[in-house]
Amino acid sequence: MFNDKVIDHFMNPHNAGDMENPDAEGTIGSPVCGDIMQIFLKIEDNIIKDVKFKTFGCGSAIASSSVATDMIKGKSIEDALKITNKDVVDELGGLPSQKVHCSVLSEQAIKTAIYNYAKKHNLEFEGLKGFNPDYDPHEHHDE
Amino acid sequence: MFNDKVIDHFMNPHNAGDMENPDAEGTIGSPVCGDIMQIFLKIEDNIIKDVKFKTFGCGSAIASSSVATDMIKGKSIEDALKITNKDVVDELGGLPSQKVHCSVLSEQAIKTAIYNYAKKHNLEFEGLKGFNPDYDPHEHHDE
Amino acid sequence: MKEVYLDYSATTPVKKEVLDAMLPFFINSYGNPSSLYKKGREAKAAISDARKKIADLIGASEREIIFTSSGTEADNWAVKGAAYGNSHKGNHIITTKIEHHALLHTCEFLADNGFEITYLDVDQYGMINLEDLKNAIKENTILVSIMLVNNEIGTIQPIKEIGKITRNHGILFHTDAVQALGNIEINVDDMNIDLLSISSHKIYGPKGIGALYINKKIKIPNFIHGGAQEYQKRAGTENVPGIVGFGKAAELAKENLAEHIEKLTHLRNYFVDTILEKIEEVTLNGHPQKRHPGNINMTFSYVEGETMLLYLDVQGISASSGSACSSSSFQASHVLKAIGIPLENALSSVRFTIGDFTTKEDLDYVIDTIVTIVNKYRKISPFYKEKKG
Amino acid sequence: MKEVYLDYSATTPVKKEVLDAMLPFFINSYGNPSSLYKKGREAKAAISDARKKIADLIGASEREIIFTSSGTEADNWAVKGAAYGNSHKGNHIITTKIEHHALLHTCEFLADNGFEITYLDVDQYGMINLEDLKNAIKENTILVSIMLVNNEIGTIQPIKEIGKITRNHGILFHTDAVQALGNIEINVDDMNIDLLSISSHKIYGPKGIGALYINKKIKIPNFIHGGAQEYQKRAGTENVPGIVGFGKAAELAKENLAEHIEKLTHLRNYFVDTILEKIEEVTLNGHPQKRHPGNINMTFSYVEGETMLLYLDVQGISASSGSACSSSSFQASHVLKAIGIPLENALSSVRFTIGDFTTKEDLDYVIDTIVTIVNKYRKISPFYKEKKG
Ligand SMILES: Cc1ncc(COP(=O)(O)O)c(C=O)c1O
Ligand SMILES: Cc1ncc(COP(=O)(O)O)c(C=O)c1O
Repeated sequence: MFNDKVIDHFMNPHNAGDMENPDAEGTIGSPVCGDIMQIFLKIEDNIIKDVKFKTFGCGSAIASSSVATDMIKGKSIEDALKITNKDVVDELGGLPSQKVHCSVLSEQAIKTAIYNYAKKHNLEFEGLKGFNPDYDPHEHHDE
Repeated sequence: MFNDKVIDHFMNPHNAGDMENPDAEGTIGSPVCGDIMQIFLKIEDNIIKDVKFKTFGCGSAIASSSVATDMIKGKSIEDALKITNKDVVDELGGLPSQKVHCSVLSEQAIKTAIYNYAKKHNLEFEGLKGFNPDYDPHEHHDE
Repeated sequence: MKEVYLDYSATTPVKKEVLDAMLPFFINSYGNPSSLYKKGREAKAAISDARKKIADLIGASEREIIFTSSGTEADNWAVKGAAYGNSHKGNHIITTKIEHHALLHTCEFLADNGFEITYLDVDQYGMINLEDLKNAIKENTILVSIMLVNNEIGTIQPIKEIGKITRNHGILFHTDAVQALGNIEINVDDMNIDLLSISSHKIYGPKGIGALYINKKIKIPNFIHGGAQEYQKRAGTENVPGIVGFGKAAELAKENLAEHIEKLTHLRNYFVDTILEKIEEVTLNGHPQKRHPGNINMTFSYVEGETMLLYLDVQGISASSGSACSSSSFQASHVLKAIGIPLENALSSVRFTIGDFTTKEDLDYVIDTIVTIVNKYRKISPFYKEKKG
Repeated sequence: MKEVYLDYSATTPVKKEVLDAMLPFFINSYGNPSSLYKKGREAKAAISDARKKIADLIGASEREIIFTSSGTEADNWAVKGAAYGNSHKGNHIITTKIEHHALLHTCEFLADNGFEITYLDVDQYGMINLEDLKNAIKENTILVSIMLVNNEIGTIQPIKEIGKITRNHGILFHTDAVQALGNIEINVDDMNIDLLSISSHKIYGPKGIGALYINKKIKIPNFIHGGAQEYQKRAGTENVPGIVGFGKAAELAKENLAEHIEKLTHLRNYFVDTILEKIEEVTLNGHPQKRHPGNINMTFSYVEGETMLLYLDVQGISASSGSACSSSSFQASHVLKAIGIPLENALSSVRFTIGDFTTKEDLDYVIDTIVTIVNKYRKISPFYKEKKG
C-alpha cells in the first residue's frame, strides 16, 4: 500500500515534537475528522529557521508532515507558501489515492501558522491570497 | 442407493418379456406417471404356471416386478393375492423410501391381471375384496 | 471398473492448475481482503487479479464483475434487482419457457409479488422467435431475461439480436450465461448485454462461486446487504480461494477456447453419428448446429430414462436426465415439453455432456453400453414393436 | 521477519485437517450432489455428514441447518425472511445499535421498504437491558434480532433470557452467532433461538460458506430461488468442498471447545494485564467478564488507531480497528459510539483477537511493539501531556 519512503517518514518522522516559544503556530483539523495537526515555526528575517509538528492523525498525515516540514525548513516564507500538497506527495514518491487528502493537512497547517504569523505582525504574503484558515480538507477530498 | 440384489434384478430381470396367449393380462400405470406395467399369466387349476412382465418404468419398478413374478410363480391364485408390496420390498432387501411406490406397481399389475381373469371366468377371490383396478399408486405414496 | 463422466454441464472437476492457484489462500494468505495489513492486501490483490481474468473472458472491464456465491445467486440478484430497481417504470418481465429453474422460480416469486411475467415459446429446436419478443414488449416492460445457452438441449439463442431489440426499447437485458461461459465466444458489448450470470463450477473452477456482470452504465439495487465488499455491491467476506480458482479457470478457458470448442464439437459429432448409425428410433434434441459444443441430448424411444441412467451408473458412466437439480424427481423436463416432445419421448431422453477430459475411448465404451441397454430394455417395453426385416 | 496474526475475529486460517478433508472434493469426488450417479451420491453423503457435525455443535438437528454462502447471507435471509414472511402480522423489528453491518444494513433496507426498526441501546459494557427489550415490544412486533457475541468488543448478550421473552410473546428470535460459534457454548433449544447465523471462516474453516439454523417449528420464505437443493430452501449448486470444510471445522471446534476457551482466556488475560501494567491511560472496552475469550479491544488514548495499525503491520503484526469490512475507511466505530466512548478515544482503539495458533511469545512481541508505538506517538500527539513525577 505505502512505499518505503512513506513508511520510513512515518516510523521516524523528522521535525516531530514540541517547540519552546515558537514564533508562529497553526492548528488544523479536529478530532471529529479523525485527525488534527499542529505546526510550530521559528522565523527569522522571513526565513523559516526551525519547524516542528505534532499530530493525531494517520500514517500518511505523519509522513506528509515529516516531508513537508523538511521541505520548508530554511526556506523564505514566500517560498514555503509555494509548496503544494502535490509537491509533498511527489516528494514522498506517491500516496494511495484514498490517502492523498491526509497530505493536505500538513500544507494547510503550515499555511495556517504563517497566516497567524502574518496577522500578528501585520504582514501580507502573496502566497496567502485566498487562503481560508477554516478550510476543512475532508470536505473536498472525499471518495 | 440400491443394494446388490436390486441391481441384479434390475440388470437381469426374471420373467421379463412377451407371452403368447396368456390366460390373464393386467396393465397398470400410464406414461403420464412415467411408468407403465404389464403382467401376463398362464393359469392352470388355479395355479399360476407361468408369468411374464413388460414395463416402461424405472429400475425399482423393474426389480420389483422381477422379484414379484418369481414369488407368484407356482403359487395358487389365493396365495399370490396374499403377497403384498411390503413382501416384495422385503424380498428385495429394501428400497430407498422415495422408490417404494415403484414397487406398488407390480403388486397392482398382478392383482389387475387376476381381477380381469376372475371377471372373465366369473370367479371370486377373497384376496381381491376391495381391490380397485383404477387405483393409481402415485397418488398414495407421494413424498 | 472404467469410469466415464459425461455430465460436464452439471458440474466439472476442478483442473489441477486451478486447485494449485487456490491452495495458498487457505492456510497461508488467508487474510480478510478488507483488512489493511499485508495478509489482507495480498488477498485483495488476488481478487483483483481474478476479477480481471473473468472480465477478460467476456470482454468486460474489471469493475463490472461482482462475485456471487453461484450462478443461481447471480440470476436471483439480476432479475430481482432489475425488477425492484425499475418498479417505478413498470412491472412486466419477458423471459422464456426454457430457462433454468434459478430463473423460472425467481420469476414465480416475482409473479407472486405483483410482477407480470411473459414466458416466450420456443420452436422445435429450442429457439425463440425475435418477432415474438418484439410483440411481447409493452409500455410497462422493464426487463428481458433470456438464457444464452440452454443447459438441457444446448441451444444457443440469438443474443446479439435480442440485445439490439432491448437497447432500441431502452429495456434492461439479462442473460443467464452459465452454460455458455467457456463454451462459446462471449462479448458483452458486442452482444448488447446489461446483466450476465456466470458460474465457476461449470468451467473447471470450484463450486460456490459465481459472478454477475453489471454493465457500468446501469445500476441495480443490492441483494445481499452488509459490509462494503465488492465495490459495496455485494456484502459478505469474500470467498478468496474460490475467487482465485474462478479467475484461474477463466484464464484457462480464454487460452483454450478455440481448441476446446473444436475438440468437443468433434467428439460430440462422433458420438451422435455413431449412435444414430447403430440404433434405430433415436433423435437428437435441440438445434442441429447452434448448440453447446459438448451437449448431446437424445431420445431413445421406448426406454425409460431413469432405467438408462441407472444402468449407465452401474457401468461407471455418469449422465443425466437434464438439469441436475431436478433429477431426484424424475419428471418430464419443462424444456423438452417446450420444444414439443411427446411425454413418453421426454421420459426416454438422456443428456450426455462432453468436456475437456473426455476421450474417444470413453465414448466408445459409452456407445457400446447404450446399445446393450437399448436392446435389453426395449425388449421388455410395452410400447416397443420390433421392426422385423 | 516475525509474523503475528491477531485478527482471528476478522477471519481465521484454515486448519490443515480441514483442508485435507476438503481436498478430495475438488478433483476426484467433484460430482453435483443433485446427480443420481455415484459421484453425485458421494458428494451428497459428504454434505449430510457435514450438516450433522454443524448441527451437533449448536445442539440442532440435521434438517435445521441450511448452508448459505456466508454469515452475511444468513443474516440477510433470516431477517428479510422473518420480516416478509410475517408482514401480515406486523412490521416492527427490534434489534440493537451494536449489530454487525450485515444486520444493520439489512434493517436499513427493510426500513426503506415499510418496516419499522427499533435499535436498542446498550450500556457501557455493550449489554442490552432486558427491560428495554420488554418495553420495546409492541402489538406489531414480528422479530427480535440480537447478536450473541459482538465482533468488536466481544460482549456476550443474555441470549437465553432474550429467548424467553420472545417465546412468551410469540415473536421470532434471530441471533447472529458468527462470532460466538466455536468460542462459547451454544445450544439453540436451551437458548430459545428460532434463527441463528454462523460462518465457517471464523472457526478455521474456508471462506465462502455459512449456514442459517432454522428451528424446525418455524418457516420463513426462501431468499435464493431456483433448484431443489438444501431441502428446497436455498437454491444453487452446493459448495461441496466448502461445506465439507465447514463440517470438519465444526467437528474440531466441538472437540476442542473447553480447551480452546481456556487457552484463549488465559492468553487474553495475560495480554490485557501486561498492557495495563506497562502503559498508562489504557482501557479495555467491552464487558470485563462476559466476553469472547479471544477478544481484546483497547483504547490507547492519544494514539491514533490507524497509526498504530500501520506500525504494527510494518512489524508483521495483524490487528484491526474493529470490523474488517469497514476498515478501509477509518471511522469511529458505531459499537464504540454506542457504549459511550468519546470520539477521540474511539479513534484510539484497536482490536486484537487471539486464536488457536497464538502463543505467549507472539503476545510478548506484540506487547513490546505496542509499548514502543505508544511512547513514540504520544510524544507527538497534540492532546497528550506527559504526567511527570
Ligand atoms: C458478528 C458478525 N456477523 C456477521 C458477519 C459476516 O459473516 P461473513 O463474513 O461470513 O459474511 C461477521 C464477520 O464478518 C461478524 O463478525
Ligand atoms: C443455465 C444455468 N443457469 C443457472 C445455473 C445455476 O448455477 P449454479 O449451479 O452456480 O447455482 C445452472 C447450473 O446449475 C445452469 O445450467
